[in-house]
Amino acid sequence: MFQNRAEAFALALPAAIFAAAVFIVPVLILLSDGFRSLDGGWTLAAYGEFFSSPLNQAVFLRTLKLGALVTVVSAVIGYAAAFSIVSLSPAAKGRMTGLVVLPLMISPVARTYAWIVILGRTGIVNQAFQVLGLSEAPLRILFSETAIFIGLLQLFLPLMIISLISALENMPKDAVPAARVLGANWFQVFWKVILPLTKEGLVIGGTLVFTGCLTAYITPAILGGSKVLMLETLMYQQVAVSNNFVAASVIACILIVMSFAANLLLKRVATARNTQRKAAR
Amino acid sequence: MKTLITASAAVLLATTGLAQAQEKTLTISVYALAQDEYKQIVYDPFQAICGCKLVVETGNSVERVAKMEANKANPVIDMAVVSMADALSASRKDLTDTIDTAKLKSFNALYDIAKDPNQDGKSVGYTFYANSIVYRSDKMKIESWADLFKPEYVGHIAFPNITTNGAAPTLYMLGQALGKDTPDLAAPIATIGENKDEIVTFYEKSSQLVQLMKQEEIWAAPAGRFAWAPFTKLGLPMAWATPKEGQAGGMNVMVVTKGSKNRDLALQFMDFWLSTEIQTKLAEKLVDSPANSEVKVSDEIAGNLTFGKATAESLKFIPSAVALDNRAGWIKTWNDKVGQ
Amino acid sequence: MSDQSYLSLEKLTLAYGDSVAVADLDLSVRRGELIALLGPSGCGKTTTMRAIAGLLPVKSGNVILDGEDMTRTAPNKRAVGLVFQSYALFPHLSVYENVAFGLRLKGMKGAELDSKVQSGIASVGLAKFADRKPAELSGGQQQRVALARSMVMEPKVLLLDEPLSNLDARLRLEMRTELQRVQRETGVTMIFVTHDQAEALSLADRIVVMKNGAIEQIGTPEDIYNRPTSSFVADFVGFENIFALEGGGLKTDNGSVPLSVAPGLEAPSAAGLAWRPRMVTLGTGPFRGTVRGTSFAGHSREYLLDSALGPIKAEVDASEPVHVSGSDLSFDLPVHKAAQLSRIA
Amino acid sequence: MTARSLFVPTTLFLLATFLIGPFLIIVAASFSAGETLSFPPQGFSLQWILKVFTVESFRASFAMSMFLAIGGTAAALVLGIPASYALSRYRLPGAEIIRTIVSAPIIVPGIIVGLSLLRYVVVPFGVGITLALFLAHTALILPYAVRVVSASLDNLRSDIEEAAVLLGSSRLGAFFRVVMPNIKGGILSAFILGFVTSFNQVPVSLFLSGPGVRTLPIDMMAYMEIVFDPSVAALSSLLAFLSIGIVFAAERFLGFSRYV
Repeated sequence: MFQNRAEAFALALPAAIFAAAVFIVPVLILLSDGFRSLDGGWTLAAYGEFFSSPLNQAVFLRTLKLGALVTVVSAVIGYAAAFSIVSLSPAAKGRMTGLVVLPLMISPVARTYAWIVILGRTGIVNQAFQVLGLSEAPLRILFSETAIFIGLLQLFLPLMIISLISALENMPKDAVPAARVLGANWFQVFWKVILPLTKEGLVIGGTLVFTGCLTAYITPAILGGSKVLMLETLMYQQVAVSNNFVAASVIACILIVMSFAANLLLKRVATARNTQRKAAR
Repeated sequence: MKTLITASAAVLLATTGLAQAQEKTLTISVYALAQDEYKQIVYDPFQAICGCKLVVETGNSVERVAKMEANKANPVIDMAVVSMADALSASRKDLTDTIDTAKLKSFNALYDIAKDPNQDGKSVGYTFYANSIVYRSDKMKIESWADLFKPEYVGHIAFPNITTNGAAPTLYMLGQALGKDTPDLAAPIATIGENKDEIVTFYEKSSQLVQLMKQEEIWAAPAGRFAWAPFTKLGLPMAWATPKEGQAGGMNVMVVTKGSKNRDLALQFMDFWLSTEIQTKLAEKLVDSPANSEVKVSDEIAGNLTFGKATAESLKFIPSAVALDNRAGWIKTWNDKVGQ
Repeated sequence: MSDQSYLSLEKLTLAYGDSVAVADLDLSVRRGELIALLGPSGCGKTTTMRAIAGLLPVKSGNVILDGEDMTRTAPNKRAVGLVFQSYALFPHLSVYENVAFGLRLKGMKGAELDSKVQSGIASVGLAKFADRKPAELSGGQQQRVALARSMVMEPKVLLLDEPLSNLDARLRLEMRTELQRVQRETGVTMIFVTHDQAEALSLADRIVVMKNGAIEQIGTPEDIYNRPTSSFVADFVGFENIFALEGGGLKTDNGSVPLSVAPGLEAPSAAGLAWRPRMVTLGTGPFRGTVRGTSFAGHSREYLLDSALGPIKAEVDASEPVHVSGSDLSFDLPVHKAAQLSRIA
Repeated sequence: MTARSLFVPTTLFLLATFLIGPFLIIVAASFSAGETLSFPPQGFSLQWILKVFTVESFRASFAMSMFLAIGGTAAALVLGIPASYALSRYRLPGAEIIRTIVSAPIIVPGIIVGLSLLRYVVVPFGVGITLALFLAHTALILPYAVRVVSASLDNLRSDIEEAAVLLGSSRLGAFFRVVMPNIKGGILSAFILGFVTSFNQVPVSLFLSGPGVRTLPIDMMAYMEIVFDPSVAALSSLLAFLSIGIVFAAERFLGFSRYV
């Protein structure tokens, strides 16, 4: 019954054509702009120019650094959180999962906005630090990489936790007890059993978090401002303020390449561990 | 499912229906400041007079000019208010038209500097303002632009980002204070660069400053006088500095988009806005300092504005051409010294 | 049209994309017959069944049902019922609505619909469960719903895909009886697909053994069980000792071994011979073998022998003397008991 | 033993604080009697909640965002359901390519989507901003629609459609009679996910704003930059409760989280 290819294409093509027309084609044209020279030929000059600016270098490295940092930290917290949640009774687990998903439903504008109040010099964090005697004068956290880091982490941690929860739940129930019986300590259990068995969830979560950091605009815009630019805010500035569409195209290309590269890299890491284990057998 | 589609169709109809209800529409592009007051004093009365619909786009000056350029072939905006320098930039890009000042009844009442700020006949000033420093008088004392960079203050200031209208005048005055006022602004930008880690932020819109001030994130920031009023409502001891180097001038001007289909309506609107009556009302609400010399206000109001002929003449304006020709260089220097 | 070929498949060729699954298949089914399509997975039996239902387009050849060429007829116009292996009940509908589904589409309603549905449900003994959803039923109950759902449509042919494979042993017996009862009472022509020879032997009027997209043998259960005509069928029904004949002897890896034909009997002219383990005589005979392994199976004992013929499986009554592993003994493969194979794979 | 038994509650408490804390602060701030956004709130009042409804631009941009979220999601489903069906039921040559094309908008930063649409669709073809926003939001929701609907189609046996056809239903009839009722939970989940994604979307809409045409989050960001009273907090809380309410109801009645 499901043999007819013409039928299948008729069903699938409208969506594909739509996505291609309003999305892929315009984006490809935009990307190609970055490779055009004035006389219409192809050139990498715009890329050379882009990376020759110390500002752009700094922004590029910062974006990479924050993206990687948020991904790693969210993985660490994500495992702790996912373990804890999976260990709960089904009802509590449902409620806790709901609580993790909840922030995803709230406007990122509102969520980021809250950090201004929390991280400010007179905000809760500084008040607490002073009450606890951790710092004498209020610390300046807003408009720093730290602020962006915190904002991004809060924004994307739920994606990691959700991915890890489903990975942990799909793990064979006997794997951990079996490893314990064989004499592995908790660290070894994590490293040798849980990590390999949940790596797919980790890869999915990691990709979501990292690409999320690359695509987030609001958080760096509000918490970093023009003092701490990231690629996405820099791109906005290039377009909105400088009208420099070539630079915007270069940034767009870098962002897309980074997010695809992250995806591939994480997949590669996952399969590499897999083949290692297979070879060891 | 079905109801959702119906509902969205209804919303779609409602939005398009709204647009079709009145055929004459004037689309203007303005700063986002004080829109409630503008609506009450300028937009609503004008809509009543012209029987047309006013559509308002807001944003900062540079961004809106960038957008006008993007839509050059098919202009959306009929009339815009932008900074002096941006007006020249727009005129150089052939985005604006010569203004028929004969249709502006109050034109002759304008201060001279507002009549044709860029000497190209394509803009008319509607407000000018002093650029100085707003600060917490209980925390500091500002007598010179250079005081901002005192070690005990610098961790508590916000500075306008290079992309804003406020940056150049501020840097220019800072250059004067440093005794190095070359048009490339190299010395003041270098000073900012040395202090970039200390400075709280580089703001994009002066309206952001109020929140930062309220939260004690900052104690001082260079700002335009138009932004002053909200600070007075914070309940904090706030002061407007009168640095010994003087205050830089800034002016916002009106332009008409080239190819606008509603040019007469745009001129009618500009005439209305520039009239003594409207300029007086805007001044009384501390929205804009009047460019119309016939406006009379109380001393208290005047004290909160950039008011009067003497003030107008004392302000140090950076010529638009200088600003435009150097802008790329400033941004490059800034990015190299401050941005990274 | 004749009752001899109520349903006939003529030179039927079926393919998934470019890979041919069934080639040039011919089959005639009589009205009211119960046919089993038997074969290992991938032999084309399910494919053939789906083509009869119209779920798979026919590449070439014809499907003729009740005198009408159905080859290009859409599946919803064929009057062919199918009970899926997984039952394919509609999860969102109650038992009642599942059974009523097809009747409603026919435009039946009111009391007529209700009585038809009720009797359909009752006939499979599920009257009490009419309001339940499929998920609330056991596997056996689900299957009976699927059967009722197809049967109320009064199909010309009822197809069943592995009808017993998802059931446990007890339910299997119950269902087997149920199917036979339905067939007896309604006289519907039934074709069922199975990979289990016991199932086919116990249920079917005729068995069609399939292999690699072609029919290997058609026959009654007795034919298939006792007289397999090919080494494939022989193996399938438990003839575990299979030999090709070569120059009047059994072909082995080390050349031909002459057969001992009992006096008065003709030497076989077939392509090969096959014996069930039961048919092998131990203790006497012309061949010698070494016991390699033995296992006790209650009423009998099985032996695996190494011999010049290759490995031989034998089964004797448990009451016979025991031969321990490693012991040497003589055995016989009686030719008169052997199945005569016309094809050796 | 003690260390381990403390681990779970401590982790969960810290997690909840980190994830939900900021939201609670926003909620608290919306009921503040003070003039600016601050915490702890100064007094209690409903003035900011009430003010939200009087800000005209919020009403217009709310209507716009509603239209985009509902219309865009509906359009994405109209395109996405057949595509998901084709991808999950047929062995389609190039299925992976189609899947990649359809889900690409999720990987590419929204700001790029908005900019390319502005530059190469809106400006050259004179497409209105509203239509451009509608197209952009539809493209953006499409990956979610395809993902969620595919997942529920994959969980549904395909032979029930064959069963329906053999019982006399047409192909299309089988889809509506036995497929749709069984994936309606998935479709509703996709709808909610799409709605929330679209409604909260900023980067795509960033460049796609015109005079009088603005989505609510963009309007909120603009308003926030000008006015620092707690009305944005109030609006955020209202919207959050709206989303949470919808999600809660969906979870309650349909088990929404199974599909996300």
